[in-house]
Amino acid sequence: MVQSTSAKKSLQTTLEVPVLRRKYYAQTLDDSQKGKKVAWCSNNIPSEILDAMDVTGVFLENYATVIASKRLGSGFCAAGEKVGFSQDVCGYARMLMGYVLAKNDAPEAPYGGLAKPDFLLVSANSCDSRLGWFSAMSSVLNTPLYVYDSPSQPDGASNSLVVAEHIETELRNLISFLEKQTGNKFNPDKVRRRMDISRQTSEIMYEISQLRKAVPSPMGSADMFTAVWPSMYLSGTKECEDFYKRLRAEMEERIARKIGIVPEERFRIMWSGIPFWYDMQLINYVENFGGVVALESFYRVRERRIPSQHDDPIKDMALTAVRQHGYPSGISGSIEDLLEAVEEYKINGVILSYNPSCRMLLISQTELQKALEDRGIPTLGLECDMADERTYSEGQVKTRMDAFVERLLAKNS
Amino acid sequence: MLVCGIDVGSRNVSTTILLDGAILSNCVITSSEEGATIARKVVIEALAKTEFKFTDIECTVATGCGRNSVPFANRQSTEVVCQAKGAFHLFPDARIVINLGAESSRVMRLNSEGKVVAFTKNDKCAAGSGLFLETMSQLLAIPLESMGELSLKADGCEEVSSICAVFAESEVISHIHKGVPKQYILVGIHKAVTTKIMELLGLVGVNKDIILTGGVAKNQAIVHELEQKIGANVFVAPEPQIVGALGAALIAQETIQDRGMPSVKRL
Amino acid sequence: MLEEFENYRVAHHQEAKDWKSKTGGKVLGTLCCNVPEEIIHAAGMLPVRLLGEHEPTTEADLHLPTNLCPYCKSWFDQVLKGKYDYLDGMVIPNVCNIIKASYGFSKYLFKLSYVHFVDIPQSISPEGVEFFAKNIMDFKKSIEDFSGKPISDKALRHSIDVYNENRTLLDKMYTLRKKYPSVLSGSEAQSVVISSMLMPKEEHNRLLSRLIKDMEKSDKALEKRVSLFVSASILDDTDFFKLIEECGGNVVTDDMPMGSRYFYGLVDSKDEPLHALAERYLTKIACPRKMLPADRLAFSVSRMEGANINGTIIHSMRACDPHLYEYPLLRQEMEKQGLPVLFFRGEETATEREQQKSDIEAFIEMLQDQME
Amino acid sequence: MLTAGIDVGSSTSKAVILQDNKILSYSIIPTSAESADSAQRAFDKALDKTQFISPDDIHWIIATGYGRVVVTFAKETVTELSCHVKGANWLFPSVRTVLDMGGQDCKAIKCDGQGRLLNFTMNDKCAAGTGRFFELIAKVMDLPLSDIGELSLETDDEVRMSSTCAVFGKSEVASLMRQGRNKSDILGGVHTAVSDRIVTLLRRVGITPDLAITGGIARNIGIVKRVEKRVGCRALIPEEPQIIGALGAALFARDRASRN
Repeated sequence: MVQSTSAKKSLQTTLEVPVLRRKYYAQTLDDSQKGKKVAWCSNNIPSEILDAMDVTGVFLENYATVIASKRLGSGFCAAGEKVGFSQDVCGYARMLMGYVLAKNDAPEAPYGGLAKPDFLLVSANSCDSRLGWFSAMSSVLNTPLYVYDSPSQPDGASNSLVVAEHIETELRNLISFLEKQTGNKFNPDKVRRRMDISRQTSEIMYEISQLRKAVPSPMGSADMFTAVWPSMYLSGTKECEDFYKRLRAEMEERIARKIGIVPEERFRIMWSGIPFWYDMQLINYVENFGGVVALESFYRVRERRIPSQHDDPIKDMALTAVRQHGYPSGISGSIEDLLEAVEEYKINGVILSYNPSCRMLLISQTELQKALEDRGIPTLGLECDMADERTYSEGQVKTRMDAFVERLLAKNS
Repeated sequence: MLVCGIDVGSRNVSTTILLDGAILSNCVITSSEEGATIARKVVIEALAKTEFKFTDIECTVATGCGRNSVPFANRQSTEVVCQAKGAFHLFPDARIVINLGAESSRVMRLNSEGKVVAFTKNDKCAAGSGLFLETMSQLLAIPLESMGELSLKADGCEEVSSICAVFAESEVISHIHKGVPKQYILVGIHKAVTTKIMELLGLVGVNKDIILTGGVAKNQAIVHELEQKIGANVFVAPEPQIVGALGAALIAQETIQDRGMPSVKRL
Repeated sequence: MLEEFENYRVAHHQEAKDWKSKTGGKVLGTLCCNVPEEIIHAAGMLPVRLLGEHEPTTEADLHLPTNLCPYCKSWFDQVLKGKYDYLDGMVIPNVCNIIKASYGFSKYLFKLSYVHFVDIPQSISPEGVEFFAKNIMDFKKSIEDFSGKPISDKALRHSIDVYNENRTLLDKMYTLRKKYPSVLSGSEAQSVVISSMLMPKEEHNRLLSRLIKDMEKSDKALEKRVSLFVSASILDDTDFFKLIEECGGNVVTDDMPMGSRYFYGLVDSKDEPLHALAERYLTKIACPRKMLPADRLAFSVSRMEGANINGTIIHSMRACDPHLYEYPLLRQEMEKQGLPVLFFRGEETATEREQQKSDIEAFIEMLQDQME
Repeated sequence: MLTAGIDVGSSTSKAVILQDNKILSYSIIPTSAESADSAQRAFDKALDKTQFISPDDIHWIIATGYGRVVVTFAKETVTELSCHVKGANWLFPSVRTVLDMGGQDCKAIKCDGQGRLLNFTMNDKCAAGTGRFFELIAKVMDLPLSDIGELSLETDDEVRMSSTCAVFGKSEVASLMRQGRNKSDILGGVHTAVSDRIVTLLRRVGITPDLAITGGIARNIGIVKRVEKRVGCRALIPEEPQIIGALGAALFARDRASRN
């Protein structure tokens, strides 16, 4: 019944990801069976710490994209809406609330469903919705919740030392929470080992980011939206590091042999915001016209990770967190960042997703679009939810894409 | 004792006349005329079939969105209370009343005395209302009355997923382009509407003993889909469009019984 | 008596301008009830809460997308149209995604000489209080730099006392009206609370003491109206409460940022001031962005104590994340308490009231029917 | 050289036959559920009007509009956004901004001196402020679509519309009618609400004079006047505003044909 919605990939290495992902979810179910403690987590919960505490982390935002990409989003969203979660709230949250609350009226869950959680961990640093979502979930499931407060502050509004100190405290509290929940003792060496690998991996990620500047594009967003997965959920493992080594090698080879995504690259697009997971082939659509979505606003690694400075890995982790949270820094920072990327990656036009259920990203889009247009960079705004395919009208979206391409080609001709 | 209930809806105006507690006459008129004119007209038409005249009516209660435009009404009552009262009168076991009108859908939960304890209404978007079905009927060139029946005969379904009623049109048009049989699309439309209704039910709490009222209740496919989704029987009021007017008439009767005299103002 | 509050609320732009020309002081715009206003007060400036105006937005639409909190869009629009030109600066707390982002927008788009961001931790804990106290210290420094004068410990303690007095008085007013709803209607009480967010505090305290004396003397007739509890995200004028009153109901107590959340809980005047402020502003304000649902629900229930409530109206602004996540849980809890619930997702337009009216009428009729 | 443009919109299908730089004939017919068929009929009708041209005489055909992909007899497709500016700019060479309102969408488009697409914005995911909206309103008020614009100007006491949804807007109008509100006052409110949305779209894309209004909406004087007033400039209105998309398509066809 469900037709394939995933994007056509160009790189061989990327094709490994679905296998890794499937394996990972099977592993979480297996861990749970064997009595390992399972934590349902939001993004930004450091998996290095989970691993060191022998806790299996299940990342709900990722599972939401899995559901969405199988076009099951609307079924689970409807189950969430039925108890009163408004269509205004985050599509991911509505889906997962639907997953938790659905009885027999929701679709079958992908990968055989999720391992049952022993507790929930949330970091709402850049997105308040996560806190609302996880605390509602904790009430519904009657499961303990730890809120890891890791502030991210806009445009130099913060005293970064104070923030780093606070994050450090919060990380230590997270560890004590996990010690209490699992009965396991924290092992700093284990964290350090994983952080070292994470650091090396992020070096490779940075290089990959740089390689993507090449013309023709050695890897577009159709690949990157998938290829980024190990770095988010297998961070700090050898498996993850090796994956990116292979990816880098493949990209280098493509660059050397001048193999692009399309035979003759005519224009390069950047995707701003979250893609529409239920129709990733939209990313490939411009390829019909000799275009490539060469970059996305999300997964560009802007700088190398700061080197290890302390004997105490938690201190390092806190410092890294402060650095990472610096992006994007308020509207003017976001504009600068975007313009810089357009320049560096030789982008001809930008597609901005107006995701009605993600206010955190939505709020800047109009101003970003305006800033780009003011500088003569063609843009296209598409208003669709990232997960709920009911907001998607294929005919409408394709007409706008066609017109956007016509505009780009008219400009270049 | 002769009393009258009038339901001035966005599309139809209906009336029920009770004689000593029993239904004497009903009438439904579709019109966009001003409430005052049409209300009198509908009562006179209902009385035409009987031996009574307009001035014999002892108390009139008006409900519906145009309830304040009935000059001869002795009092007004909201649709929520009237629908529930009417449905409870027809089905004394009723616990959930689903009222599917032209522009809004409501779900009421009743206690064992027939009093409303919770209700909810559809949001500001038209998907899931009678208007949506009507728009689709025009688009597919299938009469509103036969949509349900045709849909039930279909052996397949084409989803209509758009949330906005107007954009659902373009989705339906593109289904037609692709050569999808119309009855498959009809199934999708009915599924979309019932999904919306289920959301309302979710908020109020699904029970057994569910009564369906309002014009849309005549659509058998909606009834069937709802029964499938709820997993229980759904009872349709015999004349679903007059349930609100019946409730209003019952209130008119209570008003006289309680106070001996019709009171002019509510509250 | 009440007109003085109401007139000030309605003419708040003009009143703020008058205050400026009279005192030569600075006016700072604030958002939400999480800004420790005592710091602003101690520096001799006037904090005023930014309000929506229920008019169609035009300028804001050029900078912001459609599906955003209408309240934020409305004040944003007013600033762009110059209606807030008298502001010398703004203090923006981290209370939701949109208000947080508005800090960047304020610096980028508005011609203000001063914009400060106050970060607020997302978990209520002793560590959170410590962190918040440091943020408040930064805030104090920043205000001192802006005004060019240090804020003395004495001045800050005095401001805390003035604010505590206001909180005590408002709380007293709420207790009185909860017990005897006929002495002060919901919309009147709301007018008093909102004017407190706009008026110089000393002036408000003076008027409010008089009002309470009047209330204590007035005829405590039995209330015949349906008594309601309102839980809301943003209701920045009194129209919604007035609408409820038109339909035969009365709001006797509430949980909302422009209601009881503004004044609930005192600052401990014996404690070190910055720590005391952090303690009160973090732990006492029952905001769903930082307080977990169970505690929020307990707070709501405690607000209803002593009032004879018949039902609850929950009003969340469209696209208001913190409140929309909580709504299903709150609804459940209220129904568990035996209180029927009516829910609205507000748009902040003048015309939506018409649609809301029919629902409120039905709700009140339903409650009356149950009471019979 | 003979070329043709076919514009299959959600409510009407249009065809334009162009001889070099001259419009030979055109047609406008309602789009039926079978839009491939509508395209063919529109084309046939335009051909019939010329009385002497057969389909084989046409060098190049380009289809545009919502149903452009179903026009099997067209050589290629171009979006309606490009076609509208192309057509409008050909009619009025001074045009740099085009407002087009079709059945299901409303667009503000910018072009350069050659009529090339420079930028565009379209309505959000909501049908308020589309042609369909006006059809619904006219129907519920029992008025001809062509009259409502004029009537909307005859008010000094506009109602304020509260609904942002086209379908609900319709029922709001119905209830206003039932309350006995004056038709002009209601229409005034409806037109003001829609004009507000249109002006926001125009301002988002940026208004560079001259402004042309195309599509069925251009015939609605109530909208035209209000938009002109709000943006502070006069709007150019084609004699036959509905065929501008098809005209643009025919012009593109001419360009392509001469290039090949």
